[in-house]
Amino acid sequence: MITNRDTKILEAILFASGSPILEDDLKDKMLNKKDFKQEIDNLKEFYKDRGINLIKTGNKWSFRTSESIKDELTIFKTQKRKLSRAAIETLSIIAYQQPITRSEIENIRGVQMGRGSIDHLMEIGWIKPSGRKNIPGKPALWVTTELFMEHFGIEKISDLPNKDELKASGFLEKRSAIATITDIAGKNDLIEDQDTEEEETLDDFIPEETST
Amino acid sequence: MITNRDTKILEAILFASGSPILEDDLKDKMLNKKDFKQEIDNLKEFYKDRGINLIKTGNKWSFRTSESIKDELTIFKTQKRKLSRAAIETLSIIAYQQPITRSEIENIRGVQMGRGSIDHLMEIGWIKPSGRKNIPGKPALWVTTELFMEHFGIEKISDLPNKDELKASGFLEKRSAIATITDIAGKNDLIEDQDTEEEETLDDFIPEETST
Amino acid sequence: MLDITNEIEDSAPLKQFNITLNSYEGPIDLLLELARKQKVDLSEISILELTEQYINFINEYQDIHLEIAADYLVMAAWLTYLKSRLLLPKEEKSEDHTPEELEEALKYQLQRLEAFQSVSKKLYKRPLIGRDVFYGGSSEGLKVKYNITYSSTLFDLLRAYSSIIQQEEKPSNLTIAFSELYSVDNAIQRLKSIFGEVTEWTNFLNLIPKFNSNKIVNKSILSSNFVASLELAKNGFIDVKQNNVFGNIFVKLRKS
Repeated sequence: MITNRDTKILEAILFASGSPILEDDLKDKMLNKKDFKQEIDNLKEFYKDRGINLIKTGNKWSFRTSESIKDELTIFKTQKRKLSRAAIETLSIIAYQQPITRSEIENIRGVQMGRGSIDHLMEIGWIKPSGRKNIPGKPALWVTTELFMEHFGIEKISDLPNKDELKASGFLEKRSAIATITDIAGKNDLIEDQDTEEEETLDDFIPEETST
Repeated sequence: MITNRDTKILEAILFASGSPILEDDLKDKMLNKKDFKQEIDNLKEFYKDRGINLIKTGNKWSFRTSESIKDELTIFKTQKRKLSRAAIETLSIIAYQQPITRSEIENIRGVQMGRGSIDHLMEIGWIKPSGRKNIPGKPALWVTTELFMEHFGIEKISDLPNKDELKASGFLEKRSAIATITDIAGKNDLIEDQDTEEEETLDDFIPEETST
Repeated sequence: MLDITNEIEDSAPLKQFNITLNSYEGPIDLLLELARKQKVDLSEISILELTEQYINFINEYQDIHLEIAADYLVMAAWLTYLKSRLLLPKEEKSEDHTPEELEEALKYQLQRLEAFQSVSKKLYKRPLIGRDVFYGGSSEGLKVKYNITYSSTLFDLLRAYSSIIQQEEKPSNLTIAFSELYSVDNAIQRLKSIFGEVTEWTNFLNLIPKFNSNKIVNKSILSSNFVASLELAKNGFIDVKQNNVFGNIFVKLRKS
């Protein structure tokens, strides 16, 4: 079957927009605007018995998943969140310098931590305690887990770029580092810029996008 | 036309997810899992010439708008930043030669990596380090990611355009043709006493590992 | 994940002479551009001709811009060497590599870079998510359950760690800004080049470069040239005289 260009345009716009679109806006994008009625009716008919249907609500059109399967089908969507800055810093220090105690981490970061970051990283399953350091107080030593490596897509901890490689890859380049951070900060709010409130980090996360 | 229930389910999930879904997760939702291959192939064929297409990248499936109407969809374009020629060349060298070290990339490009190629590509999520090469210094090896395949609509790395031609011409071998210019520069401080071009210093230019 | 759409920056190829080297990605890239101007298949290219073009290009470029990246000079020197090897009668197997081997190696490097440049363009022309094709869909009408995953990437992790290392080693770099001041070496070279014509006693002030608006730079012009003239006098290259204290200084070429 040869699909008419206007059909394709309507289909794609309705799909890509993700929310209902005004009839006039749809017409606007067509090559032969006078065919709108016929095109949209054809499309509606075409999708009538499929997994997605074309629906008109008010003067807007949209695709939506079919009523006929709604009872059996539950979609699991994932809400993606970024770690707080405190947590990602803590995680990176553990990753590079494991095994390491909490006070050693605090030393490197130059700030005291609440329980938040460590607890939270442990809850996600990216770090775990592994033995105790043989100094007074016998503090717990922290290491990263298999799950951590899985999530970040590395096979071995030694695969992490070392300091020279970070430098050579541009991570330590002052200019680009600043540019990158401000770039991102402007466009996507990736990381909460908060050092405090470790206890509340769970609420700090920014839901990013969702997917199944 | 009566649409099979599994077809509807697949259609609905793929539509509702809005991003690529693992083949296994799709199969999971079906009533007759063994029919997966046939169902998905039918769907792919069904949408082949429409405004939205069903595409496989890596081991994930997704609906996306058809490239044939990209000019009409510029309304959705989310252009955020430019990728430098250095970055795109570096990306394709990594894509075709992976896994590859930074200095091997530099050798092909004949120039030292400026800032902002590797880190930038990594920030977009198109490359990642994977293992280390078993040579002195154990340099990190770089590979492309699933996200790279998703973004470029590539099903398998072996499907990269012109891969066979490159291979046949011997360009995918990692021999260094002439020791990297910068390598040579590093070894002999030529530039400092450049006013006299004595034969002896020029001899130093003879590459150490030229192969033909 | 960042939803980024990218555009290749158009880099201007050879337009006219006053191009900048910044539009090239290194010496091989420049060579490749010069080779393309020969308009023949790369495997047929005359390396000797290419070598000359490259060396000429670099020389002329240097005359205008003075500064030039080391990479380009090293390549120029390498090519000069290659050229001499190609032109000179063959030596008895004293070297590890014959000129033909070197020539072949250079061709290979050029062809390989060209191949990758061309596939990188092809790759980038593919329909790209967010630029040419789009995800979409909506789950309206379906039951949705949410669960949470963390989208922090390896990049985030490395960046976090890098910023920590960077804080630790903050004051390690000192960048010395390029100086506009005139050096004695420059002044000597410059004076040498113009003294051919100075056969009569000439006021020193007429021989130095034009002053500009910056006082400190002007002082450096004056003092560097003064020291240079003393140096040249000491070497017997010129004569210097001053008729009275704080008076004008006159110089001329010493007749040999």
